[in-house]
Amino acid sequence: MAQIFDRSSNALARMSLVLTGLIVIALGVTLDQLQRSPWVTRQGQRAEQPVPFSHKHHVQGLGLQCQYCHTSVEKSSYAGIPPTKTCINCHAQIWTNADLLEPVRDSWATGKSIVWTKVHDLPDYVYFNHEIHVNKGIGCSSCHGRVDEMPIMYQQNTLQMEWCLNCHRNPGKNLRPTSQIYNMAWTEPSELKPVWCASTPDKDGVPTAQSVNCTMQEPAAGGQLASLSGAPVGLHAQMVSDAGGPPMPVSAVYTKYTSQEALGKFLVAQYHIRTPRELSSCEVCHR
Amino acid sequence: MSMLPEKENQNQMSASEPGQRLTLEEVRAKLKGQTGKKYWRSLDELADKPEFGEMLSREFPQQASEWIDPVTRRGFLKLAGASMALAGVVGCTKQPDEPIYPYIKQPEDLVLGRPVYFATAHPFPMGALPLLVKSDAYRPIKLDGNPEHPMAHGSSDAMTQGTLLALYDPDRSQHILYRGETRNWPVFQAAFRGMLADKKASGGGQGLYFLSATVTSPTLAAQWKKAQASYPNAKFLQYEPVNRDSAYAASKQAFGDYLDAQYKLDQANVILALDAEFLSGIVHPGFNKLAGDWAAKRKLDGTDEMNRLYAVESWTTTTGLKAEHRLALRASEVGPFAAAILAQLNGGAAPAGYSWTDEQQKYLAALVKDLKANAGKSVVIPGEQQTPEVHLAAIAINQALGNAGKTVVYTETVNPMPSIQGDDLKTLIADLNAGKVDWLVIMNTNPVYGAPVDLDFITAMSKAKHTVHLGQYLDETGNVAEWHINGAHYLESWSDARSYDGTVSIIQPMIDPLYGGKSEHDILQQMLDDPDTSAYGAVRATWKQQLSAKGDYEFNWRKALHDGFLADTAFPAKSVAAKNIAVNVSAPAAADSIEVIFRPDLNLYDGRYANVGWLQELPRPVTNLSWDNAAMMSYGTLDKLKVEESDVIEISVNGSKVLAPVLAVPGHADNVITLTLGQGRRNAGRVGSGMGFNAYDARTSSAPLIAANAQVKKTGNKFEFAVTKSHYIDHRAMYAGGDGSGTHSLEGNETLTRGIIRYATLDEFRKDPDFAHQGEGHDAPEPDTSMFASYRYDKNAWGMSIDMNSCVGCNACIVSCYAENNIAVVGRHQVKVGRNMQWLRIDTYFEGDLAAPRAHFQPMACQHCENAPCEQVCPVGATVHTPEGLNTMVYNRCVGTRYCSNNCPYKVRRFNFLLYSDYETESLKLMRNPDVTVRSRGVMEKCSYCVQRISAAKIAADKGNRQVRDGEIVTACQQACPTSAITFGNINDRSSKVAKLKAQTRSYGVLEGNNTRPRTTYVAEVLNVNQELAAALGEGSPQQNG
Amino acid sequence: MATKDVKINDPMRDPVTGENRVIAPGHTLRSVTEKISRIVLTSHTPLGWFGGIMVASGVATLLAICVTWLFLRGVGIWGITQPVAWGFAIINFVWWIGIGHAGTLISAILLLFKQTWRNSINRFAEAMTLFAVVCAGMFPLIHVGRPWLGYWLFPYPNTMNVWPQFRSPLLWDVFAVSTYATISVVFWYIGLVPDFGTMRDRAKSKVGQYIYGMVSLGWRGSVRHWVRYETASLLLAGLATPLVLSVHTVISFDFAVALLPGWHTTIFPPYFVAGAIYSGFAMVITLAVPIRKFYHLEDMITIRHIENMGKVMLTTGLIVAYGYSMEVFMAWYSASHWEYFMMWNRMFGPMGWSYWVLITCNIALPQLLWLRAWRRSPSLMFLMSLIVNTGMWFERFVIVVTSLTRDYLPSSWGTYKATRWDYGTFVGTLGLFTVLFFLFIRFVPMIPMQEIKVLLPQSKVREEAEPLPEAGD
Amino acid sequence: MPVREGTYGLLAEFDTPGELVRAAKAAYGSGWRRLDCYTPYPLEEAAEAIGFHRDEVSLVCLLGGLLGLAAMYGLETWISVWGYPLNIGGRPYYSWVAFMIPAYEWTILYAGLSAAFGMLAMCGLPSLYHPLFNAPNFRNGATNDKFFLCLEADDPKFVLDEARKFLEDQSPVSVVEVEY
Repeated sequence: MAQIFDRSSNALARMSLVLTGLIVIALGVTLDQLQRSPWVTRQGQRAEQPVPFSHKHHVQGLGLQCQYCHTSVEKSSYAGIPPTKTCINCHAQIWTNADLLEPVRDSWATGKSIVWTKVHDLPDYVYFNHEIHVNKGIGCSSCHGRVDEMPIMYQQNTLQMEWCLNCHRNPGKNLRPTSQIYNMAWTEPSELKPVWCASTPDKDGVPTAQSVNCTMQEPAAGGQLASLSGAPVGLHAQMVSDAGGPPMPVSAVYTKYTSQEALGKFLVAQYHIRTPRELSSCEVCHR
Repeated sequence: MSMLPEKENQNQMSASEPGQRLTLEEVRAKLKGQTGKKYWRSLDELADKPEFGEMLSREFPQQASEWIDPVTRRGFLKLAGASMALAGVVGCTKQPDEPIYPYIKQPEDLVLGRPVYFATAHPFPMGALPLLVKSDAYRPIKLDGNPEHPMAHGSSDAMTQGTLLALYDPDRSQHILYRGETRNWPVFQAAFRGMLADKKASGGGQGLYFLSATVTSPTLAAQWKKAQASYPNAKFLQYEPVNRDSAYAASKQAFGDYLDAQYKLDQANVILALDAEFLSGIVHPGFNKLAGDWAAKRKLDGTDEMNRLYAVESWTTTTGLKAEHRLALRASEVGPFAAAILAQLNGGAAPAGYSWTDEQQKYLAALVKDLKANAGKSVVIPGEQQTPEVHLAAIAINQALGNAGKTVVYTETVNPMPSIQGDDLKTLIADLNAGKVDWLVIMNTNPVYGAPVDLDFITAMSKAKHTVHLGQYLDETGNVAEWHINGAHYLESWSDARSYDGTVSIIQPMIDPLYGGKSEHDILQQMLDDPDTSAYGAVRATWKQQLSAKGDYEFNWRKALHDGFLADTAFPAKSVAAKNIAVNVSAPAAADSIEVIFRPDLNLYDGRYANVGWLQELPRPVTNLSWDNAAMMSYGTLDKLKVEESDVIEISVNGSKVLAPVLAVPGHADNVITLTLGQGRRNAGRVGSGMGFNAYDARTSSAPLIAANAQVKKTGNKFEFAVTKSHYIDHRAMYAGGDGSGTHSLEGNETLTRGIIRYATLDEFRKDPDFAHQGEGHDAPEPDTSMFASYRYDKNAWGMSIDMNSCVGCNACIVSCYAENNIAVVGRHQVKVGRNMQWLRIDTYFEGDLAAPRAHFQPMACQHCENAPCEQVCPVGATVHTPEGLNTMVYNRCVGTRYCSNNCPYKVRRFNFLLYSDYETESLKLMRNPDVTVRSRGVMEKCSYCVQRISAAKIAADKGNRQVRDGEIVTACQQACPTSAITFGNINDRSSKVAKLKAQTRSYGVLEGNNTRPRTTYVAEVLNVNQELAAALGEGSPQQNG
Repeated sequence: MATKDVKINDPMRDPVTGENRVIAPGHTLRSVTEKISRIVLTSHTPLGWFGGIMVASGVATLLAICVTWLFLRGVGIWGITQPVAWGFAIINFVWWIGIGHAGTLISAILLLFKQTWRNSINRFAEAMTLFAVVCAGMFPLIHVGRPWLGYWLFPYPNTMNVWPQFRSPLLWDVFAVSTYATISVVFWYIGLVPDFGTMRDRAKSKVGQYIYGMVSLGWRGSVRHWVRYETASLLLAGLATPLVLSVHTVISFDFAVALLPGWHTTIFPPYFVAGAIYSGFAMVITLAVPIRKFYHLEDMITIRHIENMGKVMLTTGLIVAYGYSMEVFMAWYSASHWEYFMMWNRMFGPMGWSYWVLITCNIALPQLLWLRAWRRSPSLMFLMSLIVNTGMWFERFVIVVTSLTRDYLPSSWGTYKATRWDYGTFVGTLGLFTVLFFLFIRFVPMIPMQEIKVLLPQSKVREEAEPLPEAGD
Repeated sequence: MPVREGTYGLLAEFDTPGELVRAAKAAYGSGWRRLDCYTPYPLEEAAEAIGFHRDEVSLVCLLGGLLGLAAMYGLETWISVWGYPLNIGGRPYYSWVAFMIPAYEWTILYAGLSAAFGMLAMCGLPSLYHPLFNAPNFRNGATNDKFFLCLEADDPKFVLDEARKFLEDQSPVSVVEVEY
């Protein structure tokens, strides 16, 4: 009757107990991290595309408007992928022989679609609607990132449910004036970069965007429409003309906002953004 | 064929194919060495062979039905393939890359993601149904009635809804075939035109015969008229097994011309239906308008007057069951009964040889009295499947009462070329047998399947030198024809049609023909001088004159397309007086002889929709029979024939035999067996082939409607029906809660005891408008009867109100829900074990003696209880309440414990026990509503109040900075309902329709005693009972009964 | 008290009190060690064991086949349907869990009540608990529509930001059953540690020494350890007692918290617990009778054990009978139509036969246990145990299935027909249970040696003058 | 840690529990504090004899239970009230009645695990290697039918010969010296 185990076994046994505990914890942490990792979310992955289309070149370089290609972003759940025709509009004249554009010419000639790979791909049971987001002050870059700085398109955010909820639970922190929707360079207001906004009492049936006017340059005393940052861009302009509503009265009173919190609060009220509880209700996204 | 039990089936098969038996070893050998996807594909191919099914029933007798069942088998095979693919990735699934296929040139008016609506019409032999089609990226995804149209007011019906699935049916014929080999259209054109040139040159078309379905298209009639000029001797005949021969024959006799009767139920206080199913679907011409008008006078909205319906009928229909007073009579006695009414009105002699029971006499007396009292404000409607005598009697009674011109007017027929189709067919067969037919062109009809057996159409057809078949399926006729032209669906082609009131609708295609199908216009155009003119051109040509007369043609044409109909094209009433209205009644049949009546199936009609899974699976009204058909009879006849339900019997009529399983139907006339047509197809497609038995096998040309002296023999076999509702007889003694009679329905008795159905007579309602809340357990607990404070729904609060007075149980809502919500078809076997997936069902309860019951129809879907019992028990929170009070089901969160279903007192939840949704068939993908998730295996689902429509409306409202308007959100069921029985809206908005309905005293919640606080409530039924008749018959009032 | 047929010189009977002994006289500390450890440490495995485990494995393979097919195709292969959305799986779950309860009762509650007769049966009763919980725990997992998402029932931080729903009795089940399984394993293992020490010291083979050495954690019998050990055992027993009561209470909540007539009953918790113990003791007898015969353990698992278990069964059976009669009484007394109809349907509806099977097996036949002769006959008790377990299975069948077939809305009444896969899965779990049990009796001392030793007179510290008392009180 | 060398203690073997307890009492009475008894089954008297009266397992168990209770109840409350408040069939967010049940289960779970693992930890288990196992007769008897008293070398009173003498006075079966 002698010892069965070596002296070292005590230490080994205790260590392995501790290790087991640690491994379990580590596994949990790993899985937790893994489910949020780009490996799962595909953040930052540049998918193989038939044509290495550069948003950077077209947006930043050439100054194309988002809507030039994504035409239905304001009126449909689906923003729209441009038909070959949109490419050919210009590329019938320029870069007509570029090898890179062979698939485009091919598509135009044969009538077969250019088969892109979807970059922002939500699961089929998620119903995202572009229309309501852009109409209520969520800018393109809030979700898609600085597309104008992406030579090849990739997914900036996780697009996971917690990411969506992050904003649905506190929409104010991402709201911007609808005139700035397409502004890729929009940053939240600060002391250095304040935003001035004026509002008129809103009317039933008149889109909320029309009762708010914001500018990033200090308006003249008393508020002059003329002093706004040139012609209102994009959505805002279109909506005004669409509805034929009255322009902002000359005597509008502008308030200065120097923080996103304050601006968000103002816009949430003005745009009648639904309450977080309503926005985080399941049927908002799943049907 | 496979109506027979498995054993029988097996014998037949092996008998027909000796030496073809497949053994399990052979199957293994064939599959050997094949792995993965290939393995399953091979299995799939094998599975399509008949021997495979035979092998299975031999090797696995008990499970065979499940394997052979096409839907289940498909599910199994696809699932097996999918699970192989999934094997490695379960747990941490990453989505596969999804490709985008953008347009080359995007159409200008297309906004992807936004549906577009187009008007068109569903051409139907009983009159077209005008439609508004929801189209997503030019794929029609939902059909609904055209709300602007005077006939339908936006409502539709079950079969019309089902035609959407027919469009995308993968089993549709996809090619032109010549003796079974693929050809293209020009080849056919060359052959056909060559023949035409010959015929034109010699004999003026002698030997050229067209056999068409009932013509509803004015353009087709115009085309034929033009063709006739060049081919005076060519013949154009029409035959459909379900036709209007009786009505036409009667009107010809009475008025000397073929006329359609238009009934104005908005003017009628007393209605008598003589075997007329005018509330049961478009099998009755003008259904939507008739049902709508009938229901409008029963809303008790600001009035306490309502109409009264009497029904005399032989089998049990929803129309009869909605009647205040229903009398079950043998079909052959309905005519004499009508003659007796006429006799009492005119003072003429009652039909000889008929004696009426005491009860029938009382009914007759009261009915005549009521009709007389409402002369000019009453109407008698004869059934389409009744004899010409009944129609003639109806014409005469209406005339005698002075109803003609008031509640009934006669107009030109919807069919521009009316004919007695039975005679047409006989002419054709005679000519065929005489060898006179060179070319027989059969268009959109299937006589090989549906012609009377005694005429032996298939033999006669073989005597034609050349046969052409145009049809959407390679059906029984297409299979034997020399040429088969794959037909276009009405959503794929240009045409036109008239609704029953005569209003013209242009049928415009919603989608390019999926398989390049052709229409009857394309065939007839070959005979004209401009044979290359398209159907579009032909239709435009037809209406050019009429539309130009009212101004700019192009503008009017576009307007007609936009509106969906040509305004003011309804037929004007003809001022005609019936002349020859002597009703000749045949001698009565032996009192206890059995007669067989043939009725079109309410889902499949004459069999044309047999491959539409939605319609096959849709439980028939009254019987709740799904997938099959049955020999339907009364409980009395059951006893008399000494058979039991599910027994397979052999019915012999006039020397023809058919095997059919027996189903007892409450209220069915004694000594009558009803057989519904449309089942027992051999070449319907994967869904419809082999389902049920073919009732045409017993239908002869001499007795297409009522066949007397049938012989019935028990075969000893059994057949299990797929019935979606239990039906037990209450054998409980009085002290055990029963009624002691042993003739009542257990479900019916319990339903009334439990306050699920509450109703009163009109008199009782007048005395006590709050009757629905009287009695034990009939009042809801106070809102705060809880330990915990209630939730406050202070913004929108969605709710629904269902008018029990209006619901006629026609099932339109259910099929509409199928289409809107991507509901899966599960197959016969799954329905049989109780796994049908309909989110909405119509509960039918029979009250009183099952020989002569009263029935109640209750549409039942998720009640969206505020205190939902289902939500509380879900362990993962997959079903939750939204701030607007929807009980929302999050499919992607569901793990499938099914606890919610167990805890749902209404049992309205549906579970994907297997993979029911078809993820494989490409054409079905086009049909799906993109706004609704397709549910996979293991997930619970249920009515969502069409949450996708609510969300769309809210987004539109938010965008426009306004509130959602009342009526802006219409649920799919509400939209389809012909009687506006369903109302949806915001109950917090006092002025909304639904809030007003809920404020009515008659409004009650089902099982509200549980404090579930359902958001769907019901408006209790009120029956305008003829008190005198009720007293005479000793019928108790509901308060006494309940 | 002694009756006529009792021979006063029966060695299994205490000559003074006439009570049956817990263990036969004549055992010493060493003989106990020898007898129990020999079963495990022998190199000569009985052929019967091999035969038994082969058969059991075959049956367990059926389970594997059924579960594989289930995962491939979905729960639709079972007979569940609308409205009977729960079927065999839940019945089996409740049945197995119920069986498990006797083990905990014997090891924990009887320990607290100082019922020393439990000592010889508690080890394998507890093993039975574990294996029953294994069989039971499998069902909630496999019965869900999407078993691969079963982890959603646990609260863990996830990218969806969604959590389990704590108002659901099913979630309570998750915590109750997982706690029960964990605590049972721990309790069982802690009980085994000293015995593993003995095995380590008795094992001849190096491998045996090594393995038992590891699992005994180096137990050396220090009295300090023993004191802590006893405290921990008592604490675990004290915890397991409310736990075992709560587990079946929580499982009864699956039904009692629901709205369904026939489920919605406040009497369920006590009667479920009693029923669980009832079936559990029956299963202990089912296992004990053949084992004591096969391994000649009649002197450790004595007639007194069998008889005591018979008494427990009789008592719990009467409690259960009271439960059934209260259901009937309340159906009448409540004047609730739902209750009344439910009861009528249970007795005379289409599924009525199952109710009468249950009454026969659970109430009528077990009255035979009043007979002392019956209780003292191992083979008759074995028969009774099978009857009771059949009855208890049908009790769950009646509750789950019959109630669901006809509930509130008559339109959606339905029926239920189990498929071959249902039967296969159920029989398969019996196989799995048996396999585990065979492994247990082969590799683990099935009777706790240290607890038996305590019962021996030699184990007591005596004053010199005191005479040696007889063993076994 | 350096490997310990030398004598671990002196081990006396007894045949009956009575002899052991007597010896242990004597040893304790004569001032031995670092000593231990080894028995094949729990022998309370021996523990009493060497002055081991109470242990802290109960306290650990209580603390564990409280932790479990707080953890689960807190988790439930946080999830339902703050984490993702959802309207579940009209039930309040803070449904304390329902929350009690998982909290109760976790109380037991944590308490049980704490008791079991706490006990093992306090006993210093696992200790697969132990000097006592070096004694030739220890493993044969301690887990079977023999009773041991060990006077440990750590005791300040420990002088090998005196200790041996002391033990031999207690009429053991044998006395052996146990090496580390």
